[in-house]
Amino acid sequence: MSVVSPSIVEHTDRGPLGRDEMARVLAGDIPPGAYVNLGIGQPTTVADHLPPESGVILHTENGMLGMGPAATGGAIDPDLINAGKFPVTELPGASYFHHADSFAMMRGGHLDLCVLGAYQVSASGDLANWHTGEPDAIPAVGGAMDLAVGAKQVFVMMSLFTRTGEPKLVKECTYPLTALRCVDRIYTDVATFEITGNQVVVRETWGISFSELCSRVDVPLEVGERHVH
Amino acid sequence: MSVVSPSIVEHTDRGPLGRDEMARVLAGDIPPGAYVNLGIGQPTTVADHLPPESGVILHTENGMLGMGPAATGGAIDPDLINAGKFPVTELPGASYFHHADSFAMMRGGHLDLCVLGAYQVSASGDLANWHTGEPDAIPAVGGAMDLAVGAKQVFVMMSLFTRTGEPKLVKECTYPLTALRCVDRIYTDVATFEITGNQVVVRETWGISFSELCSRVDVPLEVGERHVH
Amino acid sequence: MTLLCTSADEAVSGIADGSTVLVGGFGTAGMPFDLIDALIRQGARNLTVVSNNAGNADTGLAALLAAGQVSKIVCSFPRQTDSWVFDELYRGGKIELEVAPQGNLAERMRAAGAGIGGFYTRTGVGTLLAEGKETREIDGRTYVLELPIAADVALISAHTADTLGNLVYRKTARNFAPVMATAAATTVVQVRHVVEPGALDPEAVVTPGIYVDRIVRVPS
Amino acid sequence: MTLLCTSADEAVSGIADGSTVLVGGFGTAGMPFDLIDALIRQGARNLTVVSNNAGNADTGLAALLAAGQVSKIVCSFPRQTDSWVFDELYRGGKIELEVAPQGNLAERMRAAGAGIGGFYTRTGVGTLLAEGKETREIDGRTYVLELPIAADVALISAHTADTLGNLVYRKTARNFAPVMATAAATTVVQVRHVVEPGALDPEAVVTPGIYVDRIVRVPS
Repeated sequence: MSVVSPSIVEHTDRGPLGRDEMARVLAGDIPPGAYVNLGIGQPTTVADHLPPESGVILHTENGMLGMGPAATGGAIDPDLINAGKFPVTELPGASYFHHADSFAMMRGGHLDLCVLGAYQVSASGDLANWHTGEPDAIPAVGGAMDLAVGAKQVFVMMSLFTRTGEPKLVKECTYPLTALRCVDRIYTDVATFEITGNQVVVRETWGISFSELCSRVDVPLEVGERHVH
Repeated sequence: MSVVSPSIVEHTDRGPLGRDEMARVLAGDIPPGAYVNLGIGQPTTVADHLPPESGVILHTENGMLGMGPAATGGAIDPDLINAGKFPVTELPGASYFHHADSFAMMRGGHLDLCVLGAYQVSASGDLANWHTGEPDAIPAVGGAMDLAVGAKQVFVMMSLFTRTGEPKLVKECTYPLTALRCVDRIYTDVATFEITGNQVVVRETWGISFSELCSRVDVPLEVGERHVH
Repeated sequence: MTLLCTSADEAVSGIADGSTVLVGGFGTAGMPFDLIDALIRQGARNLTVVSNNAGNADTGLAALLAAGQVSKIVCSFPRQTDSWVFDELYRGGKIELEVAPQGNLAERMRAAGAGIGGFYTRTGVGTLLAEGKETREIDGRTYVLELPIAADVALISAHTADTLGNLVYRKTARNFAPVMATAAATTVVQVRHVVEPGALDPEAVVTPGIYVDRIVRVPS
Repeated sequence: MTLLCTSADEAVSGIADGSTVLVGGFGTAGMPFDLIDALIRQGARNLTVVSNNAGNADTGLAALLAAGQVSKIVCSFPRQTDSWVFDELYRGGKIELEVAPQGNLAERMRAAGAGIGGFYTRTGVGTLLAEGKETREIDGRTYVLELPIAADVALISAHTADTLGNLVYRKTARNFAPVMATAAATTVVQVRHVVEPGALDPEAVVTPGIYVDRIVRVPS
């Protein structure tokens, strides 16, 4: 016999997650030994929370597997940078390859996971993270579209609300899309979400209750179920 | 002022070329420093007539540039073979690459020249060299179709007549085709031909005169012109 | 995660009947003999094998064919002086044959590994091997559409692996192996040497470990 | 035949107005600064440049843009904190921009080098960057048709060349260079070291000399 119980965890005794805490929460969900690409900007900080014993191997699209931590001081080498163009280091077991091979790896579905920032994610997992759509914006896509369609799982990391309080989890993206139905999970400062089929399931909240969250996001939210034996 | 004179050379004071002589004639037409693929079988023997100072670099489609002469005795290494699966050697400056890279090199138009055998070549340069078309034949194409469309120039090396005296230079191939309009030159035991546009130009003959050649081949043959200053 | 197996039998375990299996090697150079022998012992049947040739003499791929485990072979060059096992099966109607130009074989596997849904090539235009395939003019030239070859399993050999699955090869034994490693759901590699991470030059790794699922060291 | 040049000026000689020029580098890693400076002195105009970025700060590709020699740039990521030269030209309507996903940029150049007339990719499906492009269902998934990017010239940098043009790179400075070398009619390389044939490990050569037309050694 099994009992079905809600699987949500609500942390209402504290405030929202800080950026570093978000990175730690996400890092904790990365399976040991996974091949992972961390997008430029905030996702890069996830690396700081992956202990060496996790065996997670980082890919950088500019041609490397086995990327190590940021390089500092005398270890800085202009020939060894990450996708954000910051100096990094090389771990034992690293390999280098050219850009077509690097993106073949990505587009061919070999990366277990990528972590990307976002302007918006839709309830069906559409991602908008490359272009504000403003008329005078200079568009720049980099590898975002390739990562979004190529990685086996796409985790998004973002604040849930804009500075003016608009939710970034939306029914339909209003920003130009990066890829359709590609996002699997969303890690935000106030909640983590799982997109399964057409459901958006809330897994955990911080500084906000599930019911308050529902009232602030214009997308139907569900609570997952857990079978307890 | 320039005088136009026929550019054909007729060697009627001797018999047809032997196989080794054919290979030497062809080798003499390979430009210094060219990147060349020699097909399996008879074309392989061309290598014996390329002196090191020619700087010709041999490609073998199973993943190598800078292939050296056949390996013998203790130099035989089962990991180092040519496309015909015979042991070969490695020259200084060689490189190894995998099959997709090897065929990208070929198909992308980077080889200056390939030399292939043939069952038939048509007057417009169609090549038939992979399949007899007989109902019980086991078809086997290897890299012939890739080489024929990919190399900048395709030289064919064959006897001009079958054992029963049928010409292999034909109006239209009756054997299944390898590629359309791909052959640039044909080196045979009795004559060398150049296919330019829709003309078949005879450059040199051995043991046969131009006029006798014309009578034995059911394709209009031309004599090239040379401008003498 | 790359698993270091203790035997070739462990390395090929779980290959299901009806699988598509990529088998490395050009002739016998780079052929994963130990993995094939293990696959014969393992006994999976009704396999589709993709390999450049259709077996030489009586060992390796030829032995797998002789064991009756292969219902279809996709290759570029089945007919060889020592392909008697294949020849007899083929003439007896006991094996299906798909002949593909060698470059298409390689590029179609690369496409599968690189997320390419199809590509246009000039190879084969106007020939029997393009019959029934879509053609298209691009910039005044005719091309044929070729589709990816993806597989359940790749059986390949390499010279040295580190324990993360990074591979280097030796001379022309490299041939199809790096491409096959990218095109299969599970890539199984027999190697002569296994070393610790850091022992291979990162600039010279040919197959990054991300493509490798199982490794077994075999005596050379 | 690879020509060993005595100066960067000799190496870039003959580049015509209106040429399509591939420029290696990801940001400044692997950027062929000396060749770009020589191209500025050489003065070819109305160039179409294909490069991952649109120049950083005031040197390298940014200096070429500032010199007014580039009428169009094809890249994946023009907007950077230090792309002020490009930004001003773009906002002033003085340069045309084609943004392509980074993977398409790489794969389209590979296609040009590999004789592929076009390929189907899932990247960009349903986005602005696929607008007006042909799409197609293959095995139940939607793909976009992308066409090759071939060029007149590639300007790249490498770590070491032998005199036959074989190249090895260093760490992530490799990036686009090996692909660009295959896609251009003339490939020009600046290197830190030149060695004799046989000095490079044949297993570790990344760009075989067949793709290299001109080499110039520059002080590192």
